[in-house]
Amino acid sequence: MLENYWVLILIPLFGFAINGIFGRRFSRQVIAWLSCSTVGLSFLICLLTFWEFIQLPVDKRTISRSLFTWIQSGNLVSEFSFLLDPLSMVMILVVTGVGFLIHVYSVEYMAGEEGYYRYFSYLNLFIFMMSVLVLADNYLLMFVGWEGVGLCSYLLIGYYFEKRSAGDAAKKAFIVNRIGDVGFIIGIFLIFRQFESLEYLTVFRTVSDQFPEPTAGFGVLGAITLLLFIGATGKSAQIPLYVWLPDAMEGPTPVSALIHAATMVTAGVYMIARSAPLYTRAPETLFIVAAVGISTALLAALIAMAQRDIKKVLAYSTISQLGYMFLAVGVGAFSAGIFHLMTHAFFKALLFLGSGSVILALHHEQDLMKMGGLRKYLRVTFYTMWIATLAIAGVPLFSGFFSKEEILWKAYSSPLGNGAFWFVGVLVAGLTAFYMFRLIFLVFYGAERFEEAHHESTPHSPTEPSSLIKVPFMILAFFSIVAGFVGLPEYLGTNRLEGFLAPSFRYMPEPASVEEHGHFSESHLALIAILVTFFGIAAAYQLYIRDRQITERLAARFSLLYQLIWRKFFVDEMYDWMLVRSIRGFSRKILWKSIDVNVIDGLVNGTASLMQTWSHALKRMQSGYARVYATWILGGAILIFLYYYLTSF
Amino acid sequence: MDINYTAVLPEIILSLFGILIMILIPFTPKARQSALGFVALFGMVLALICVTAQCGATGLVFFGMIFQDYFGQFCKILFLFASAAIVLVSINYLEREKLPYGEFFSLLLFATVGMLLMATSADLIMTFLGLEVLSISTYVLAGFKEGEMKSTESALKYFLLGAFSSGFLLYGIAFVYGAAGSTKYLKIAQVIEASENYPLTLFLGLGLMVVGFGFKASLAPFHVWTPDVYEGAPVPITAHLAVGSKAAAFVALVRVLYQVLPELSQHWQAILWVSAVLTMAIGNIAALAQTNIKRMLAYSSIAHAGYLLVGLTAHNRLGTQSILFYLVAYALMTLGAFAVVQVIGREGEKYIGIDDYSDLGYRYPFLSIALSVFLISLAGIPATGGFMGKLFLFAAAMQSEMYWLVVIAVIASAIGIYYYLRVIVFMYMGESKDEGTPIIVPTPVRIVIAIMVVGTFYLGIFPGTFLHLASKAVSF
Amino acid sequence: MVPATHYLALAAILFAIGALGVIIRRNVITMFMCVELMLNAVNLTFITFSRFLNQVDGQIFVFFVMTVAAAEAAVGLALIVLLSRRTDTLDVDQANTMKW
Amino acid sequence: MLETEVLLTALLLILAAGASMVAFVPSRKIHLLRGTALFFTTLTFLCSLLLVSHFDSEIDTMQFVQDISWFDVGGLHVRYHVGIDGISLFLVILTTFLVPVAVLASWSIEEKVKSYMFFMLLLEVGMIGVFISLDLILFYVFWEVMLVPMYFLIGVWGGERRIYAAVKFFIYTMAGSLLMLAAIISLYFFNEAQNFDLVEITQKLSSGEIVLSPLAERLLFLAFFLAFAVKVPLFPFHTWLPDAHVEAPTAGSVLLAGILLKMGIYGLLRFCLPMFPAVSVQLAPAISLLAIIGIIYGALVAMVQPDIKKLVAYSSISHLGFVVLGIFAFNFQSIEGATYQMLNHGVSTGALFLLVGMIYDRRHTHLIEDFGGLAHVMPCYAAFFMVIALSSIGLPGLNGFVGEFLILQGTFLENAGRAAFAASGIVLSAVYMLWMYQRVFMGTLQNEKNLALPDLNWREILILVPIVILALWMGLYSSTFLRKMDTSVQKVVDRIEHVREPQIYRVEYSGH
Repeated sequence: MLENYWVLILIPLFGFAINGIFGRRFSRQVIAWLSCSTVGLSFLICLLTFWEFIQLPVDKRTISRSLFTWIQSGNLVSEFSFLLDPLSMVMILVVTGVGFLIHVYSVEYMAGEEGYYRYFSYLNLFIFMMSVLVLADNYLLMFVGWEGVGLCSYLLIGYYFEKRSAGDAAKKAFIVNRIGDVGFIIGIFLIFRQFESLEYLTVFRTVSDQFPEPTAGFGVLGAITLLLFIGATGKSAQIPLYVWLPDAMEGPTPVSALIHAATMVTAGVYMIARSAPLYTRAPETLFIVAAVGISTALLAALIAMAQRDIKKVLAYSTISQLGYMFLAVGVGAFSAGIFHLMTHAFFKALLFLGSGSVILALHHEQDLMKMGGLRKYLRVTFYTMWIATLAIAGVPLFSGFFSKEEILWKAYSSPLGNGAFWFVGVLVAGLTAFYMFRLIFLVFYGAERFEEAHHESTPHSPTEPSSLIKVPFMILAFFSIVAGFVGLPEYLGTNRLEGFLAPSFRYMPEPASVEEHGHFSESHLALIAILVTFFGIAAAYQLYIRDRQITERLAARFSLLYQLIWRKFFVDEMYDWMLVRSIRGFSRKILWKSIDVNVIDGLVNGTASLMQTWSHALKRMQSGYARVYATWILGGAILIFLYYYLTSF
Repeated sequence: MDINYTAVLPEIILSLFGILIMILIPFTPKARQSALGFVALFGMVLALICVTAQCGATGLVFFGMIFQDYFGQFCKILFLFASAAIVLVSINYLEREKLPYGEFFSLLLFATVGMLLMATSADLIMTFLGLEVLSISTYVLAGFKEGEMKSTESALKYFLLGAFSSGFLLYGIAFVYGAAGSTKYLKIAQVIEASENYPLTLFLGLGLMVVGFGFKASLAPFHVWTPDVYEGAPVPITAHLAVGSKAAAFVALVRVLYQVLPELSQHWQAILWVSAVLTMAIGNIAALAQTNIKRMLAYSSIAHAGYLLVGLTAHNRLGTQSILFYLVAYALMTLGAFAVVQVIGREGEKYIGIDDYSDLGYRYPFLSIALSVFLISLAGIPATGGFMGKLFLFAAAMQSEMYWLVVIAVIASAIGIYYYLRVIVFMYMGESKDEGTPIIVPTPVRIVIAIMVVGTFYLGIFPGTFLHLASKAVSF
Repeated sequence: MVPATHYLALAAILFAIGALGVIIRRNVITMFMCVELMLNAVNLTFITFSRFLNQVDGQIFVFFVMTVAAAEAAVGLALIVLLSRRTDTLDVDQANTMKW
Repeated sequence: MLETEVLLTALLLILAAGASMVAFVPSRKIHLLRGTALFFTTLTFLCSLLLVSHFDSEIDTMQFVQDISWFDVGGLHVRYHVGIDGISLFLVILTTFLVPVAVLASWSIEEKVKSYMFFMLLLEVGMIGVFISLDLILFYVFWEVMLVPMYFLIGVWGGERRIYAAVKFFIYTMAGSLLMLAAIISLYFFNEAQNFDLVEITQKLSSGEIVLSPLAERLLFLAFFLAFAVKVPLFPFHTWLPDAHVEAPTAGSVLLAGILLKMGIYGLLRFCLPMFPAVSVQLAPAISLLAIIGIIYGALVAMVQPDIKKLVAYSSISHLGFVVLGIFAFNFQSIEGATYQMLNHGVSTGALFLLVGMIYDRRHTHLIEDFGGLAHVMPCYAAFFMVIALSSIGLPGLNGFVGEFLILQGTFLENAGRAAFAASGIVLSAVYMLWMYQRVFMGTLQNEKNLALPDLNWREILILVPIVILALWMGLYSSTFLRKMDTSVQKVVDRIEHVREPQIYRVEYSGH
């Protein structure tokens, strides 16, 4: 399998093509089988590859495989070729694994929808594009996957295209992503200009020759890395380009789970980890990355606290968690970032799937205030979501705990980190625990508020989905618990993941003399974080189980603050007003109606009408009187006479 | 320097046929009068044969009054050909408009004689006589529809202004005579070449002659009569004025300027340069606003005189050559266009507004396609003779390094495209209109139009043949 | 002996009078007469040159001019008759249906 | 063994034969007329494929050359000199490919089919002629000849304001190109051998046998440039394009966008750059500025258009801005990318117009507000539209990306700022395209007239499938095309480098 691992990429493409072209004629079963089996097969190949991969000696764990030359122009070459190394191995496992589970989940979840074939072909295409993204061995091919997943995201967000909001959200997602992509592509240009290659290994080798040590000041590497990071902020929904992700929840819930939580949105983190040899040489950019990451984490967590839509809460939570990942890579802890990426994939996917079955059970009700008391009806969902919430909140021994602690510790201890990062990180951990438990409490505990809204349309009580849909829950829940053990902190054991990923971060600069700064040990800091987390949980319990009135009083008391958070700091409105409306208005009123129609075309038509005017003037000269004509002739003769008379002297 | 009648045989034949037709008029039954047209045609064919037979002969004949050379022969063939086409077009026209045949054809023959004389004359007297023979015949022809005010007005204006400008020409000739002591082309040229500085009278003579010829060739500012006269005259005569009379004037001008006064070239180039610019500008711009197709074509013919003038101003071999080539192309497309206009005009020339051409495209495909071809050629779009002609004219000017003149010419022809296209717009893209009387296309006209279409394309695609002939003709 | 310039000047004046006459007068016949005057001025010029150059060419030319003028007169008068028949006047400005 | 040098002429002859066949078919036999036109255009396409297979990508001179005297009199030597190189090869193929497609898309033309098909064939003659002519006069002849059928196609079969559009199109382009004619003639007199041979003149200009004064060179360049800029169309010479596109019938728009606009670019590549490299370099900043303005301006104006066709038309202005930018970056990648992007634009914008035409046939409108929710009734159509729209906005994996990327990469190497500004076009293109897509296809069906629209029929699918395949092929395996261009592009680049070296030196010198 190791030789031909690339077939795993193509199989979903095949599924996409067949379903996409002929799907309309197929029965739902055929579509579902075809789609799931292709991704399943991919996952199987992936597992086999992984099995063979880990048996290789560590220094052989970089396998590149070229299929054909994609673009070649002069010295610019971009092969259609793939690179399997520990980093991409982890990513592809997550992508195909979670992808497969979500395919299976979708079979049932989407059963009632029109355009079943459309959904599954898009999903297959997504798996293909995501595989290309993570397995590409050069920046340009990564960009293919990068934009490709953006496309799939667009298509899937707009899946319910008859809804205007879905169309808007899809478009917004694509365009905001494209803004980031411009940064990315300019970064690629710069990479090529600097290194004359786009292939990762060549670029890294060159960069380690050119810059053996981290550069001081903001040089070309700073520019490259910053541009790439702009791309990452788009795809991974960071400030300032995060605005598309909450809206992206218009898509079907499994899509949110797969694309907007587990895989695609983490592409930015992956890209930065992939480019670690560049980033580690540009400390200024890394600081920006970390700062943007932690600010995003905080902002999104704050917003998440007040959201009423279950999926929006999860969306902001995703943004916040992505912020953590950027914090990790920003302080140079690339494997910590990837670690969190992986655990997050499991528990966030699980949370979304759980919310999906809640939504389904309540007939597409997403308002948290119209839920409650569901634990009786949705047992499996209830337990698995509890697990996932514990994981995301960072309760010890759940996967999220290990990955988050790793990040917080690195944020504090790394040469690039500092106490402030750690402090905000811990604060966000508390907020996370709060809003996640708020969600759990509002959904599963308390009074059943859904009947009021649905008593006519839902004669019978909410029900769990069938067994097929439960399988992914179980599996994801299992991993949400255990995935953390691959990366135990030092005080508990060894970080296997870090060791496994190490070959991917080979071309790092020589680390400056390792000086541990700070005065606290990892375990102490972890303890503080755990306390903060529990405080968050307790606060949620207090507010949403014990005494619901407090929330309202608080909201009334701090209404300004509450409004600010509830309206998401007015960022969307600001963007809309500053960019969308003004540009549209400018284009219509000034560029089109004034400049194009009046000025430029006016000049053209003006010339024409000027000619007509002259023509009429000349026509008038043709008065029809023979005597006037004779005057013309005489005048001409006199002019000629004058000319000769004057020139002859 | 003997009389050598054979050299002037074509002129003699034409004159005799003209007289013959006059004699025949009373003896021909009313219904058969159209046969006179074929008599005229026969005369022209005979003359054409004579000219062809003489091709290659060179020298001065008829007491040194007439040149025998390629240039003259080329022009003669062109004129005879154009006149023959007009005869063919006229036969049915005269029948339709109920006009007398005999007088028309004999006058046309006399006019042709005048044109031939202008093309070959070697003496200013002969040139003047040729011009007058041509003019007096066409004055009458222009007013041939005596029942119509427009025709009369046209003739009267043409006559008054023609005579007026003849006066200038004649005065010019007188001054040249006074300055050079002779009216013979070669003699004058010799005198000028020998003299060191030129008397003012010579320049005055040159200038006044330009006025005279410029009037006939409708060069600005002596073009003013053109639209009115063209509009009023019967269509075949308009065609004759636009093609024959203008070509003859140009040919005579070429001879006078290139053969008699080449030494003064820098003195006349300046005038012609200005006149060319004015002519092209006025012709093209004024045509934009026209609604009558005859009048529009009149302005168009002014514009084309401007292009010809560009070649004339260049004063080089290529220029002469391209003038000849362009005259051929211009004759083809203009005659063709007027032939179509004549047919579409129907009885009494009622349908000569451009909007009368609405939607003709699909009802009369032959006429419309033909007219489109002529208009496209007039506009100077490639693959037609009009383009090639313009190309050569502009090339000639470029060779004489008159870049700005070429640029102006180019801009002028860009403006010109609009009014030619407008007719096509009406024909193919306009709203359908009241159909009016059905159009009948008589066979002779059909033949003429077909020949013109083929010729226009031939010149555009294989310009080599005529260019070759023209290049031979340049060697005076 | 009177110098040539005198004759020429006289001719020029006559020519100018003729030309201005064509422009100023509205009566067709007067206009036509003015044209004739112009031609005669030219004739005078020819004869002057002929005389001072001691040649006959110019004088011959004059005969041709006179002939042509006669022919023109014939055609011209016929046209004038046509005009007067149509408009009942000899005012040339009446012949103004075609313009612009 | 096939006599390859007659191939190019054979293409023209086949079409001429087709045109005369059409002329002789009675005008009421509509199907026969369509069939004849389709047959001959397809035949031409198949023959043109021979060009690809016989093309030798190693040779840097013209291939399939045929050089006969056309007329040679009185000092005027004009030759029938045709041939192609790597740059024109695919433009010819694109032409022969798009015309049958356009013919097939013209089934909805019910009136005056005969003259329509005749003009189509004539148009193709003109278009191929432009790309293969190596004699300046021959080039000019084809260049203008092609205007006539296009003029009729727009004027007779076009929309409501067709006459205005047709006349504007004709006069605008003609006015631009007449100055080129003047320039061509004067070049002729600069050439000692006194002929119009492009290859020879270019060669002599570069070897210094023909020396132009700086002023003359600049004026000649501008004369050529103006003609091409109008055709491209480069901002601010673009206003004829939206009108012409909106009013033209589907096939007319397809060919206008697909081929005619490419002629301007082709002219820049074939004439301006090799003949006047020094002026090209001097004026490159200004021209690039216009190109960038065009990119952004075209996209912004496209965004607010209420009419799909107009939107696509303005998007063309934006896209071609990229191409011009690439050409005037004088870099191997940028020029090769520009050449490639010409093909891409031909395919994707051509296809967009086809798609708009298909909906126009059904609804007789192309106003965006008349639609909405079309994906419900026409899913197949919506899918094709999506693919083509994505190809147009340069999604990687489809054709548009490769060209755009190479152009921007090359431009970046030349001048990073230009590339950065131009790259904003990438975002804007997504904005206008997706916004339009949303308004047309997404949402609910609101207009009653759209309720029962039939989805694509087989003929339409047959038109679109090859295009989509081509878009994928060009996007995924560009080597098929790029390798054939390499040598020719290198030649152009070398020509520029030749005059640029001293300049670079000077810049460095002044920097010290």
